[in-house]
This record gives sequence, C-alpha cells and structure tokens, in this order.
Amino acid sequence: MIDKRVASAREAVADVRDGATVMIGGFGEAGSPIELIHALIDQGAKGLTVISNNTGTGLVGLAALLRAGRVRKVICSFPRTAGSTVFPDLYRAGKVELELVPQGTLAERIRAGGAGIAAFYTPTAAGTPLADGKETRAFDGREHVLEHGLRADFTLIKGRVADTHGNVLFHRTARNFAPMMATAAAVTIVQAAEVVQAGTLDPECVVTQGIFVDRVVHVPSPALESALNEAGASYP
Amino acid sequence: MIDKRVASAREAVADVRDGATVMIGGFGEAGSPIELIHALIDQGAKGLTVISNNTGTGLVGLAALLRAGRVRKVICSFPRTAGSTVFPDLYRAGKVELELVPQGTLAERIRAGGAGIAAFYTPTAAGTPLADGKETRAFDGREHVLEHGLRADFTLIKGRVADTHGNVLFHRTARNFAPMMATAAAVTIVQAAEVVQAGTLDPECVVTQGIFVDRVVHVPSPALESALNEAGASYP
Amino acid sequence: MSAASTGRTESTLGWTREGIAERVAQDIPNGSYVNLGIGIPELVARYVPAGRTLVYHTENGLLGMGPSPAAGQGDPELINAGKRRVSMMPGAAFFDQATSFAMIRGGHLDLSVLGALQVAANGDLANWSTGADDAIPAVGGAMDLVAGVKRVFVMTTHVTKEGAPKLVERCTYPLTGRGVVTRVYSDLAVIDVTPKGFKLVELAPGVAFDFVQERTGAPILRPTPRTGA
Amino acid sequence: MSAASTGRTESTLGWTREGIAERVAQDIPNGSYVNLGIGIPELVARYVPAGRTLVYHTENGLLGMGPSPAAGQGDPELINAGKRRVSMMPGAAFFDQATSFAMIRGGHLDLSVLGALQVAANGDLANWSTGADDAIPAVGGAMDLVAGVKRVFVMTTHVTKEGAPKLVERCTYPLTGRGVVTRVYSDLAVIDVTPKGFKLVELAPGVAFDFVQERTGAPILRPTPRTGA
Repeated sequence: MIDKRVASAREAVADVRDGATVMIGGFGEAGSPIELIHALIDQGAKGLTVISNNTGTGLVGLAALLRAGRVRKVICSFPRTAGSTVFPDLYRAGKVELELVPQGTLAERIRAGGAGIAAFYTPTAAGTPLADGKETRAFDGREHVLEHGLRADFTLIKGRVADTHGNVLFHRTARNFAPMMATAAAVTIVQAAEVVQAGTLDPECVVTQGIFVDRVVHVPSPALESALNEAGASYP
Repeated sequence: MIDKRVASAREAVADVRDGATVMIGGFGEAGSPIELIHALIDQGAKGLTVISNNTGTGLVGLAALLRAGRVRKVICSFPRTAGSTVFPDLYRAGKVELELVPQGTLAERIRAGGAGIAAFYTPTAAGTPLADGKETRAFDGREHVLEHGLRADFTLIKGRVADTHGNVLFHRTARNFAPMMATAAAVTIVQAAEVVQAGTLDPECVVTQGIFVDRVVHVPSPALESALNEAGASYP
Repeated sequence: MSAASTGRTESTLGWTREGIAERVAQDIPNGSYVNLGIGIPELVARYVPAGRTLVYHTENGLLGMGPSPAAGQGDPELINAGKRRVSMMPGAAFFDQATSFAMIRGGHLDLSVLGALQVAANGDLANWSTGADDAIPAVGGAMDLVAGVKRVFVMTTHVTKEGAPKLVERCTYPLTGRGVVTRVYSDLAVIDVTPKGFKLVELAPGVAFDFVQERTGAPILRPTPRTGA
Repeated sequence: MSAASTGRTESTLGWTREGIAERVAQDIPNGSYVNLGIGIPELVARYVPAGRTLVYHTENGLLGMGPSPAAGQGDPELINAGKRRVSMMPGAAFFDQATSFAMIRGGHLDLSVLGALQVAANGDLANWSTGADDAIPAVGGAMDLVAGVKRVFVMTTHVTKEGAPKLVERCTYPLTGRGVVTRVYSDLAVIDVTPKGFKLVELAPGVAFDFVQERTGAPILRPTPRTGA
C-alpha cells in the first residue's frame, strides 16, 4: 500500500527548517498554494530562500510570508505586480535579497535541477545585465549563457486532483511552474482540491507523476489571492 | 482556418531531400510510424541521417529503409534488437555510420534541440567510452559530459489522435520519443489513427501541442512491425 | 472604434495606438503562432483581418488563448501573462512553463509583438527596466521572447512623453536582447531594422519622412524603390 | 517454484537465479520506485514479500508497470524496456522519454537492479559491451540508470561460464559507469561495495567465505561483527 496523504497542511510543512530553500508554485494567483503557504507562516521557519515566479499581492499568501519576515532571499522573474507592495518595500529597505532570473530560464533551471542536468547554455539574456558575471560561450556563432540547475529542500504546489500515489492534474493556467518544481525538491508537497484513490486518473493524462510527490494534502476549497484581497484579508 | 491535414503519407514526405536528417519516433515497434517510413522509401530520398532509438526488425519499417540503402548514418541508443539483422549486417559491412548515444542523453539532446538549449552537462556516460573526446566538467565534484542539442529537417511520428491544429495524443508506451522529436525538426509530420476537428481534444490532456506539428496524415489502421514480421512481410 | 478603423484621430498626427495595432495586424499571416506582449500589443488581436486565424500563445501556459471575458466573469486561474482573465479557443492546450518556454526559446513562435523603451538601429531592444535606482527589477518572459521568437515586432510611440526619440543609435537603458527587433510600428511610421540600420517601410497617413527622421535618434534609410512590374 | 522458494537447487552450490531474485526482493522497502533491468533482474518482481507495494518504472515511458500478460495477449504498444508486453497497475502513468530519464537522471528512482559483465571493487560497472570488434554497440538506458538512480544493485552469477571472476579489481570491459554499484547479489553471496572495496554481507546457504573469495578477483572484507544489543 502506498498512500501519500497527510492529515493537514500543518502536518505537511512541519519539518521545514530555518534556512531552507522552498519552491512555491504559481503565476500570479493561478496555482498559488495559499493554504500551504499560510501553514508555513504558522510553522515559523525563517531565513528561507523562496523560488517562485512572483512575490504575491496584498497581505496574504506569498506576500504574507514575506511580510512575516521569514524570507531571506527570493529567486524570481517578476517580483512586482499590480497590487504588490510587500516585496517592493522590503527590497527597497534592503531586507530581502533578490536573484532576478528570466522566466524561461527560471523554468529551465528548475527543470534541470529535477532532471539531473547540472547546467545548460541558453541564448536568453545574452548581452544583457542579467548575464553579467556569467560564463558565456558561442554556439553556431551565437552567444549563450551558462545557467545552473536549481534544487530546493521543499516544493509547495497546488493541484486540482491528486491520487494517493501522488499523481497530480492541474487546473488550466494554474499548472505553470508546478510540474517542474515537483521534480526539483527533496520533499514535494501538493495541496489538491480533490484527492482520489490510485487507479482513478487516466494514465495518459497524468501531468505530474507520483514519483515526484511526497505528501498530498486535501484542501477542498482553496482560497484565491484576489478574493482574499478584495475582502481585505491579511494573514495571519 | 487552420488545417494541417495532408491527403496522404506520400504527400506528407514529398519534400524530403537527399542528405536530410530525419527523426523517427518509436521504441521498438511501439510508436514506429511505419506508413510514413514506407512512404519515405517510395519517395526515394537517400543519404539520410536517421535519429531513432532503434533500427527496426525484420524487413519492414525502419529496417526496410536501411535495407533500401537510403541511410548514411544512424544516431541511436540501441541499434540491435532480437530480430534485427539489417542494421547489424550494414554496420559490419561498413555501409552505415553509427553515433551511439545513451537513451536518456538522446532524449535530452532532442529535447534541447527543440527547446533552444544549445548544450547541457549530464553525468550520464562520464568515465565511459561514450564520453571519449567530449568536453567534461565537474559540478559539485562530479564529472559531467557536455552534450549538444539535436535538430532535424523532418520528424516522423505516430499518434493515436490528432486534431486539425496538430495537437496530438499518443497510445501508451508508443509516446516515447515522439513529443521531443516533434519539437526538434523544421517539419514535423504526424500519422494518426484518428483525426478530429480542433476543439475536440481536452486542452488539459494534449501531449504534443499543435505549434510543434506541421502536417497531419490520417492512417486509420496503422501496421505493427511484429504483425508484419510474423506474416513474413518485406517492403517494398 | 471608428477612430481606430480610420487609423487616425483628428487631434494627433499619425496613427492612434489602435491604428498602430490595426497596421501590425495586417502583417501577420494566417495560421501564425503569436505572442502579444502585455498592454498595448494586446490590441492587435482586435484587428486581425477577416479570414485569418492566429493562434495566441501566453507564456504562462496556454496556446489558443481567446478574448477576455466581461469584468467579473471568467476563471481566476485561466489568465494571460498580464494576469488578466482570458478564454480559450478551439484547439487550445495547457502546458507547464518548461514547455511554454521551449516553444519560445526553440523558435516555434512566428511572432512576438512587444512594447519598447528604446530600439537601437542595430536591433537592440530595451523594454524591461529604466535602470532607475529605486526601481524593483522585474523581467518576466521578455528576454526569452526576444531571444527565441522568429520575428519581433515592436509597437511604440515614436518618442517619449518628453519628446525624446525611442528609436536610437544605441540603447542607454539596460538591454532586453541584442539585435533582436525585426520591425518597429510607431504612431508615425513602420520601420524595418536592417543590417544597415533603420529603413522606412511606410509612413503614417499625412506624416512626412523628414518629420519622422527629426524625431529619430539614428538615420533612417528610405525604402528601396520598387522596380519593374 | 519450490526450488526457488528454498533458494537452492540440489545440483548447484548457492542460490539459483530465482533464489538470488528472492534475496534481492527482501531488501527493497515498501513504496520504493524501482527499475528492473531487462532479463534476470525482472525475476525480482515475483518475489516481493506480501504487504509491500513497489512501483516499477520502465524507461520507455511507464511508471506503475504490471506483469506480462499471457503469450499472444496484451497490447503491442504497452511494452517494457525489453520490448516485452506488460500491463499497468492502479496509479500508473505514461510519459515521454525526456520525463522518463528526468526521473532516472534526477535521482527520483530509489533502486535499479541490473545485470553485469564485471563489477569492480571501486563500484565501477561494465554491463553493456564486451568491446569485441564485431559486436554491434548498443547501450540503451544502462548508463543513465547507473548515473542517476539512488542505489544500484547488481544481480549476477559470481563467475562467468568459463569460471572467470565477474567481481574484479578493475573492469577490463568498457565501463557503464564509474563507482556506481551499491551492492552485488550473486549465486554465492551478497557483497557490498564500500569505500574500502568489496565487503561480505551474507553467504548463500552452504557456501563458505573462502570458496567465494577464491572466485573473486579482489579482496572481500569480512562483515563487521555485530556488537551488543
């Protein structure tokens, strides 16, 4: 019997240590695992390095984790969004470090980390300030930048349906970074709106295979950043 | 209106030039696009470089293409299989060149070629004869081999269902190399047992997206290598 | 809409931004796979001539993107790269970010239409940062798009609000990519980036060549006269 | 099956191949993700103790592989890496080769069980080629498996048909990988590869240490005595 379910988001993130690197899925609010992030705030780990595409909006989810002072460094492609003030304020105050990475390079570095590829040469960012200090090399006369794989201690992602083996389906553009992040962490935690027995999902349609997933938490009605923000919510 | 259907396999491969590089999907007989290969034999292009995992069995499909003397070089991970004699004979006679690539490196090189990644460092084959003459480099104290992306002029693959936009679903382990090969060629040709209108397939389950596919050929009852071989078939 | 469809307004010389969008749309062949940058470039989708089908890619993971639903409608997890709710067209497909940027970086998209801070005569583009000290740096997929997409069209006002040229000899803002711009569509003209620098393709109605040249930070070659039939 | 379950035959000293498979199976924890090499290693699946569920990976693109159907049954496009027809278990998933080898190379598989031509005292493995001039070189996924999977178990006869040791000081055949083997299960013994070389874990029933050492091309350390409770 294989059953990766854990009873709660709280239990799922209980062993995140201070200083851990945590990948967090989502593009804007789509795919943001808010309940897992809130459980991580409750849990208290600090000095975290967060790898995510954005930095959250309002005072909930990713923005709330930053606001709680738990994040030392962000590896990110787009840390400002309409409605994001927490990260910009912390950044201007010098209270959080930023490693800015082009979105496609971020995705590819995470995929590489999960796929055992140490590094790769990409044409993206060649000749720009984001290639400063990086090794470059010409292939077929075109400059490429050497980029290294990224790995994390934990990945937190949101799925639509997961099974007891950890196979996951996503919802539309909420898929975004989750499939790569699932592969690149020592411990991958999925919150899913629906949890089913192994054998329920179509083997042809599984997006993230169970081998990449360690813990499955059932979160039947996940909150959305926009709805929480419209309601003026803040966490905790 | 977008409609990538072409009337026949013959029409689909009509513009393959002598000396072209052709990726051909399949792992063993699973996913081997036999009708497209046979059309390529009829078409007559020679001096081809073929990128595929195997070299076919019996006297049909990939083995028949080799036997017809059309292939100058094979880039391949496992060119001998029970029931394969054509490639071994040609190879021993010095009539075909072989670039042997570990299966995962082959898959990753094709993916890289399709994804605009010029080259990558992999631990696979480090310290073995298949790394001879290749650049190596240590990451975290472990030796990695530099491998380059692969691209082709044409890709021939077999799907279960395709739509008029070129979205493709595959059948079980017939998927294998097809999704990467579809991304890595100037012209990607899919033979599909079923062809449907765009809008029919579930957008969450599409495996190969239409952007990677140029031509769709309806081959309602594709032949299987094993069945043809049992019947003693040879092509042409 | 009527102002847009005439391509002009009475108060301003040259094309309106809708007029630019309409002009861009004319140059996109049927069946193209297109990524429209956030903001003004999104207008292009409204002006695609009848009989052409374009497939829109949004880098957050959708091919076959359709128009935005009415305000308050739609799915908060069916969004575009600008984080606005969108819809999907027949033949659409969802995929992850690695696949999405494989499409971009691997040269599978036919066209990207982007905004610009500056475009240089050698095709360099600056459109992600003014380099200001207090700015929060954010790049998103811009560098990937210009590095990978086959043709990069820029849609922009010809000069800044302060009247400074946006088409320049060399970019002074941090680059998004080197030698990546194919063609610029401004309110005043359509201008190609060629190995010899900027080259006029077409002037907006009522705009004179010298008027454009005066507002451009690098020489513009005149179009090659068409010869014969 | 009765010979296998006793782990011995009357005619041969040590474990039969079924006996080796049974011994290997004992060492695989519940819930492990396992890739069994083509041929003899496939036998392991038959001997998994009751109450344990293993998930089998086959590198041609299936996780959750199940047993082969009866001859002539099954789907010719539902096959394993040995190109034999197989079935699928609840929770199975299909995927492409890039994903399959991401699982392998990325260290997601817990265990691979492979055959060997030679295993060296430093963990080097040779199992894909004898280097013979007339051989058709073919490697498949062997080099990826040994490079990426967390633990690599080798199942092998202790000596070749000609009686030469397969556990050696240094491999003479072309390598599959360097320093990759975790443990060797032969017909005579279970032997770990340690930083100090081969080290005995367990002798097959009725087999003496010296008998094994005589048939091994490198020194075997005796097991560390267990102390106290």
